[in-house]
Amino acid sequence: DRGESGASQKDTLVFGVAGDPKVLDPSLASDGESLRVARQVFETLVRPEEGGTKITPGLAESWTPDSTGTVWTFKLRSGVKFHDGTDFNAEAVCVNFNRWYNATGLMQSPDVTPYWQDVMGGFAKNERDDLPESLFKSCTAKDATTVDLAFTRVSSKVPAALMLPSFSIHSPKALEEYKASAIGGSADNVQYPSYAMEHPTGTGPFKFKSWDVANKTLTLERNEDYSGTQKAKLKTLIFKTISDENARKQALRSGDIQGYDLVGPADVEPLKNEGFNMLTRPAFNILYLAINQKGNPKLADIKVRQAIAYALNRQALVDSKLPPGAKVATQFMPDTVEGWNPTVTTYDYNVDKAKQLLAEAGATNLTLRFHYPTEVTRPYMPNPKDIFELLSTDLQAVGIKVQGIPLKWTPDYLNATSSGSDHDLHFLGWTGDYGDAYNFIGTMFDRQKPEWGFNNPALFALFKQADSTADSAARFELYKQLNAEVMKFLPGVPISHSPPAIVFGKDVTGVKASPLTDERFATAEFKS
Amino acid sequence: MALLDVEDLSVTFRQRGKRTVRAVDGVSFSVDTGEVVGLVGESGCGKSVTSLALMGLLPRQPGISVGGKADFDGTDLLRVDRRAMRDIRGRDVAMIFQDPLSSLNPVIPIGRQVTEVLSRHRGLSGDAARKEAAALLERVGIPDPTRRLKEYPHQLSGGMRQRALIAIAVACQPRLLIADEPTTALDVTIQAQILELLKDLVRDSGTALVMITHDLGVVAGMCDTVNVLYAGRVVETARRRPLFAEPRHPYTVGLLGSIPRLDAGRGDKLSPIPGSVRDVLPWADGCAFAPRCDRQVEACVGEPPQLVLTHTDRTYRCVNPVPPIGSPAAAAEPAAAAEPAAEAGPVTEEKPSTVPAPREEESA
Amino acid sequence: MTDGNVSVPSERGENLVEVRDLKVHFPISRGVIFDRVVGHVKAVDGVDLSIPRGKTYGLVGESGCGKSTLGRALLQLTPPTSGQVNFDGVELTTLPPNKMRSMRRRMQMIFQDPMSSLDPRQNVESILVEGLQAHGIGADRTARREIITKTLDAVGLPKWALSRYPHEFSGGQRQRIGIARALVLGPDLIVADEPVSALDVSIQAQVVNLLDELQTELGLTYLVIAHDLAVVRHISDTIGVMYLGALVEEAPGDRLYREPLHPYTRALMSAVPVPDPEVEDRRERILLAGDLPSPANPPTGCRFHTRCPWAQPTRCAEERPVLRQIGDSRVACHWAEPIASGELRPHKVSAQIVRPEDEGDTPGMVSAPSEPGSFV
Amino acid sequence: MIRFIVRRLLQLIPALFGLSILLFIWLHRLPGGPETAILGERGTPEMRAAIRHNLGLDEPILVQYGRFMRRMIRLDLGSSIATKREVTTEFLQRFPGTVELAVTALIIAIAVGIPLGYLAARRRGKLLDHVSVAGSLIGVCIPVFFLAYVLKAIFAENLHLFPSSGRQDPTIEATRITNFFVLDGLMTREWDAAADAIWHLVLPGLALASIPLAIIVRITRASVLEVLGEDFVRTAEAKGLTERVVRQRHVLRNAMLPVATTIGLLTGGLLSGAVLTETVFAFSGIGAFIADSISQRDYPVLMGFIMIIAVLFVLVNLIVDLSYSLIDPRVRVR
Amino acid sequence: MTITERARKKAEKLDRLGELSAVRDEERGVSLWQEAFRRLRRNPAAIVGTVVLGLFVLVAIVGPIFVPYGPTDTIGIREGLVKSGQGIIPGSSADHWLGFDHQGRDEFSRLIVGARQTLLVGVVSTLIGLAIGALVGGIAGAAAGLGGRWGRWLDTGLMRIVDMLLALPSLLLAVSIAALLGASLTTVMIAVGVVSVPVFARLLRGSMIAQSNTDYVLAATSLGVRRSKIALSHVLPNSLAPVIVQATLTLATAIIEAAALSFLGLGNPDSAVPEWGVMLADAQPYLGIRPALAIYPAVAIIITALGFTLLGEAMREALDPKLRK
Ligand SMILES: Nc1ncnc2c1ncn2[C@@H]1O[C@H](COP(=O)(O)OP(=O)(O)OP(=O)(O)O)[C@@H](O)[C@H]1O
Ligand SMILES: Nc1ncnc2c1ncn2[C@@H]1O[C@H](COP(=O)(O)OP(=O)(O)OP(=O)(O)O)[C@@H](O)[C@H]1O
Ligand SMILES: [Mg+2]
Ligand SMILES: [Mg+2]
Repeated sequence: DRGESGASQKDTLVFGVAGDPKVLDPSLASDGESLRVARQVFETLVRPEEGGTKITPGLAESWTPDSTGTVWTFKLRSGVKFHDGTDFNAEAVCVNFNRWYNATGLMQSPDVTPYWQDVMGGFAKNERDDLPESLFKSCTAKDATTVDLAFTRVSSKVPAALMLPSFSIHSPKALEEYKASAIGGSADNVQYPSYAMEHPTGTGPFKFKSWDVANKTLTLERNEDYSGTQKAKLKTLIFKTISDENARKQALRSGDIQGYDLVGPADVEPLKNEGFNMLTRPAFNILYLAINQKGNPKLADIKVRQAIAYALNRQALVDSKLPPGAKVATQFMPDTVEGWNPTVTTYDYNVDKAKQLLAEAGATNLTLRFHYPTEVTRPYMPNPKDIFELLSTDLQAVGIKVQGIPLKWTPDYLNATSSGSDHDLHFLGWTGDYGDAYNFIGTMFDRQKPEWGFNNPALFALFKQADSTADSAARFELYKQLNAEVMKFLPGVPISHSPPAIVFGKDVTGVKASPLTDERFATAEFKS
Repeated sequence: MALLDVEDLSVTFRQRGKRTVRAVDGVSFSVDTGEVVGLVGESGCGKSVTSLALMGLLPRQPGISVGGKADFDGTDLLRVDRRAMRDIRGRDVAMIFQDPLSSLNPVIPIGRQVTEVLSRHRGLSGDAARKEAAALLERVGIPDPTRRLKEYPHQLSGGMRQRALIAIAVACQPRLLIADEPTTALDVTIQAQILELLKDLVRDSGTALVMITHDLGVVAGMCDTVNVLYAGRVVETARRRPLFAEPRHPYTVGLLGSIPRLDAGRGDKLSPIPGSVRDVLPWADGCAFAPRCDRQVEACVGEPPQLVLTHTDRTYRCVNPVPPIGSPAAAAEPAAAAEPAAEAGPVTEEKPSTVPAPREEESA
Repeated sequence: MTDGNVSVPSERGENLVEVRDLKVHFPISRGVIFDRVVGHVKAVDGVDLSIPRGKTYGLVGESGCGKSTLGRALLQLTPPTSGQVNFDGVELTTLPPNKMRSMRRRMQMIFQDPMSSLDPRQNVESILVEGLQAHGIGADRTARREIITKTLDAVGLPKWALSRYPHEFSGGQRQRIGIARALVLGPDLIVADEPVSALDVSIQAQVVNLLDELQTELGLTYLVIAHDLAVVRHISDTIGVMYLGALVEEAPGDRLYREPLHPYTRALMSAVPVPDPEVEDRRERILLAGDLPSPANPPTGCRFHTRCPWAQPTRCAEERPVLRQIGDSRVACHWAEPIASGELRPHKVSAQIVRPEDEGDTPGMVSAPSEPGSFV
Repeated sequence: MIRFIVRRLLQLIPALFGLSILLFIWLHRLPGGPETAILGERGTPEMRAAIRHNLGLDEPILVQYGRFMRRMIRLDLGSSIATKREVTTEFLQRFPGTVELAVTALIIAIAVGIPLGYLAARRRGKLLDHVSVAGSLIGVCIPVFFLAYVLKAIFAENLHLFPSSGRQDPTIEATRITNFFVLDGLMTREWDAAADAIWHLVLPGLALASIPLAIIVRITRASVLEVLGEDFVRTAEAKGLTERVVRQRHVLRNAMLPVATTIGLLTGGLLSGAVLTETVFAFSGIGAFIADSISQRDYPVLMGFIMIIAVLFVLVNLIVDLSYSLIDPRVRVR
Repeated sequence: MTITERARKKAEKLDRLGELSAVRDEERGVSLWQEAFRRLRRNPAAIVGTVVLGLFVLVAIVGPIFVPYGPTDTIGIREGLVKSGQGIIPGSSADHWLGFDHQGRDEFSRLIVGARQTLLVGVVSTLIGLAIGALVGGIAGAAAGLGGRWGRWLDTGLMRIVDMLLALPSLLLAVSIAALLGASLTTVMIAVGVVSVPVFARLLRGSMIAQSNTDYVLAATSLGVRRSKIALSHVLPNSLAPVIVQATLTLATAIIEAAALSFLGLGNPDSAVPEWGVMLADAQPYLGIRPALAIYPAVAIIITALGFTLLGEAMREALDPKLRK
């Protein structure tokens, strides 16, 4: 019976994931599965607290900005070794940052170094016109355990963004040996170097062992020389790809795997009742209904947007479609992030008011093109089709005609909603990368975007101001103000924060769910 | 005691949704050792079914029932159990079929098809069997027999295939050979070859031969005794010469009158039987041939006609037979025929050629 | 032209049909990428014949010797490879398709298998009307109805047959329908390809009589194709004997029976069984050895020499004999006279193995099973 | 024979050329491009344009096709846009799984279907006949993904008899040579690996076999019934051969020809079935991968995989055609 | 036996003979289609299939009028009964016979209304496949059978294209069609239809070529009938039987295939008109808490497909020329 593995195997955990990782070098990754692996193999200078979003020490024990707020000094942990036996030190940190900063050619492609470009903007030598000036300026190794990172300006992203696994520190020797930056092939024939596919070398509690594409499994093993607080309890950690949600559940039940991520909301309660170890991550996401003011001129009218907001019975949706613990959103970020404003304008379900507002706006005969995605589940929207059905029922109840337009998530939906102007309504969401409000509202509203179709220079200026405020307390106040402004302007309707669940076998303990999906398998163990 | 004595053989097909067909309806005939007996009749009169019934080869299906008796040298072929029948078939009684191409297994070499009988009934195997098979092929006139053993049926011409089939049939020197229209699918020149071969085989081995055919010409050249079948019954039996010289049953007469003869002149009118074989009266209701018969009298309908045995070793099944040539009745015949016909009333008024729609397809 | 060319063709000559050196070769093609022609099946290989008006020409020969192909080529149903077909003064081989189509009214065909030559989904009326419509005969439905009814009468079918379908008739009746279809257009020439060989003996006689009667009544000209010499002999004025795509002998029926000149004709005659024990017992059989050679690869010289009991070491294997006039007959044999006089005696011939041509299925012909199954 | 093979292979070249043109146009006409899939929610129009430019997708389609063809001629299929691995590598890693699955399904279908069809024909009108005909009818009508779920629920979740996902237990250390796990296990004498791989094949194999099995049962039954009525079977019976000989030598072999045709044609369908079966059983194969590649507009993978599949399809049918000539001497391949 | 009795018996038999040879003038002939229909009527499989399909069509036509609840009415959610996100979907009750679906809609009503859409998908997609396939196959068949050298070229060209279609796994073809057209009901119907094109095309072509070589085509030619007319009025009608059988069987497949496309997320996403395949696919996330949501539509699909298959098989038997006299 393969359901119960024998005592000797109790130090091997097979964890079901929804997709294959794309690449093992997190500098090149943006997909969750690649990053999940990276989090076990690599470490970053700073990292989120376990189970939360606050910045805590990682490879750096402390970090301090200078008075301008543009140069940060990191004090590094000593005695840390990479998996290949080489030492971790300030020099290694600079090698890594310079590798990213000095990237050329295909390394500047937005799909190759997505997070670097997201956070830092550009490179030492930008090869594309649309790239902004780099935020990162230089790295100086003062001594073995002290490193200075200089930036071109003050930014809310520093140092929070350095928690991202994409800023993991690699072994300089391995980078060199396996030609980590040599992205080969011709323009339409990109090939990753062997480092990125076979030899990721970090300092984390697990070492990479093998990636068996033919069996869709990726095996990590314990780093016996781990220098951190605690060595991994598991000897072997295996990620096994099972793309179908039901198949993951059945695999867990039949004992093929001892845990999996992306649990369907409907399965949360039943699995919990069966005794599985169900962990719920704090909701660190937002699902919102976007209104495109370019799509239909009527939508530029604030009254119409308010009417839409009043028309939606978000509480019913949260109650019926989202997992336990989900909340109706009052603004475009969760309340766990500093800058959340308890006093923003709210728009509670009110059909009459919605109808009245529509009448006032002269939009009684409104027909809206409502785009919604198919073939996708996201942590913030487990079942988009169901959500669409409920939202459109609500809208129809106040007399807005809805023309539903289903599109495949990739490429159609993302294309349609983020570039064109054919859409009036659509819904989308965001999961925070790190614990700063700008990562939520800034990404959405700090400039003109086709997704929303509005231009509000005053709002954009306020965002700029917040981003470049070095003092965090002052920045948080600005965030609150921004949230209030946004909710008054009502570019879209925030709908919900939904807590994604992750499940483990009945006898697996030690993992703490993280809002940033930064679960640390090093602490996982089988209870006897 | 004859080699084979068939008595009152009947075969009935009952099928759901279809009318019950009595394909063979009380056939009796006998075959002596070394004799060639012909079964002649038009399509559908039950010739093949008779032979298959004797061989025990009718499909084993519910709804097919066989009655009567077929005494072959003391064993009743119709009653013997299946395993014993398998021993008899191919060894004591063998059969040749009409279509040589479809009767040979297309995916097995000729040699194998010959040797498998030899090993089944004569215990030969390996080289001995192959040698014997080659000898058999040689005997039936297939040139270069050792090479042919490896060939497949489709690589042989029609005549050669039929020879191969004959070789298989005579492999165990059966005492009785049943040939069901062995030459119908062949050209005349090939037919002549095959008939000659059959005659030689019968002459040399003393095998009795039941020759099934619809060609009276073939019968005239081969058979010792002839049985004419109509609608599942023997309507006339006689030795060959008397039958052709003096047919008594109107059906036999009609058949002979229908055949264009090579030695007749251009434009000699044929005298065909009107109607078609489908216009039959069930035997239970009288003479099956009555609807097509020009000598029909009232007595034809009602009771099935009895077999009449004349002193000239001839039997026929007719209440109003054609009088023998030169008999006093022959002179008076036209009158005799006309009178009862008039009485028959409605029956003769109908032109049988106007009989519609096939009967077999009607549901019960 | 050979010396067999006796009748001088005239504008409206006594011959309705004149066939000159007709050849039909079917290409055999195979190849690696593109099919190349690697040979020909010489189904008809140089035939001359003429059919006088109102007479019947009978064509006999073994299966596969090209009788049907000749008949079809004559009617231009199979395009001839070369040669001429002259029908009532009109050269058919060069006739444009449109003219040819209207010409078809005057020449009709009767087929061997009465079932397969009738469209099973047409009732008798529409079978018969089709030709009338194609040629615009009959002004309206009633006019056509009248023509059809008359034809039905002529072939001895009842009027109620009109609404029936072919499968509801017996074999003989079906053949009558086929004849009616040919007759309804009022043709001059009828090519009957094995008109009775699929029928029962008793029915066969009915149909033979019918054909005879129709000829007398309507003055039709027949080309009757059959492999049964007795049938052909019964209805034909002139008989042509074919062997491997060519005529080997042609003569008036009686003469052919009395005095067959070609060795093949003799063998054929002697092989036909006669339903008379007296005749059968007296007859001397000339048994031919082996089977008909493949028309794709016919023997050199005289096509018959491989099976001929009179074959001579000289000429036969090298020189192809042409039809020569001997008395009323035309015969293609180098040694016809010495054989007739008994000067040459037959000898024994050993059979040669003959390969049937292309009977196997090719894999391309394996049809897709029409099975359901969505696999999903 | 060799001529036939050469001819068929040569015929493949123009067909592949035509297929590649059609496919190229077809794929590039699909709305959207790979860039959206790569960037996900985070993409901006500029980033997309940059990627399109990098991938050469902003060039005229003829230029793109020319580049593809030049690579094709060197037998280089390029590399996947999504995984950045070479297309051939991807194929060699994923195709063996599909083959193992399809072969398992075929083996199950043949091993069960032919005897069952034969028995049904012999017992025509009896209970066994009705049961197998009804079973095969239902087999065709049941959606595979539903059947798969039911099979897993019973045999994996409740009875714990078989694993419910994957090709092999990842805790087994197995050497990979050909990526055919069973074969690899046997070659390296890692018996437990081979056994485990077979174990993993059972449920997906059964699910995928349901339709071929149903079809084979019915074709075999029909074909045996037809052969039983053939003249040569009667001849064989007339020879007095034993029932076993008649059955094996004369009936079955002749009945196999249509079955072989069907099996050849089933291969295409098995690939389709594999798309779903692989998804439901988390089985690593090309089916699900191609489906993903379509939504990700991974042009090189789609072009490469479909061309390879087309070649294989032709090869399989070539083998089937050749096998006819083994079963049936009348069939001359030329 | 008395004499009178014997006489009476004899009279009866005489009548019978008269009957046998009587001219049944008034009767019309029975065409092959009618013949086949008669055979069909006697086949139990056909009867079962027809009854199943009859019910199905009846439900599809009148069902939506009688359903107790609107198929898109999310009552369960309004009333707070359904919390599918938390694993709560109530089963059958007196008011809701089959309970709610995951969106709080009445499952029974959706099942009934879904019949219409399912029928539509099956019929339309089969018709699409049939129309295109028959057009391609018909042209190719006519060209190959009657068209001479040019015809053979045309035939070869068309068939190469069809072969290519056949070489692509059908589901992938459907997936890529859906990718081109976007997910919608039309897409599903087109995709499923296109997939069956090669089958219809090859079937009709093969059958037409076979028919072109028959004697009655030759007979029509010798009557002087135009080739185009021969193709249309002889060859085509006689080639249709296998195509019709296939169409019936394809109806079954189409319904299942549409369900598979829905499962892959390509199906009709518009739930205003429920369809069984979509319902089955939509039920997947809730298999753990209420498998009935999948079982109802699955069983409905299986039964319907079975009905079509039974009828198709029976028709195959009824139309089989081998069984004709
Ligand atoms: N399996 C069967 N089921 C039902 N009826 C059958 C079956 N086999 C034969 N018959 C019927 O039995 C009758 C006699 O058939 P049989 O084959 O013996 O005729 P035949 O004299 O051999 O004719 P032919 O010259 O055509 O071979 C026919 O009417 C036929 O319809
Ligand atoms: N369309 C064709 N293509 C190739 N070969 C053909 C074609 N039609 C006939 N043949 C060949 O031509 C030869 C003569 O055929 P044909 O049908 O004319 O003979 P036949 O004398 O009518 O024979 P049968 O008596 O069997 O009807 C045969 O070898 C046949 O295989
Ligand atoms: Mg018979
Ligand atoms: Mg012919």
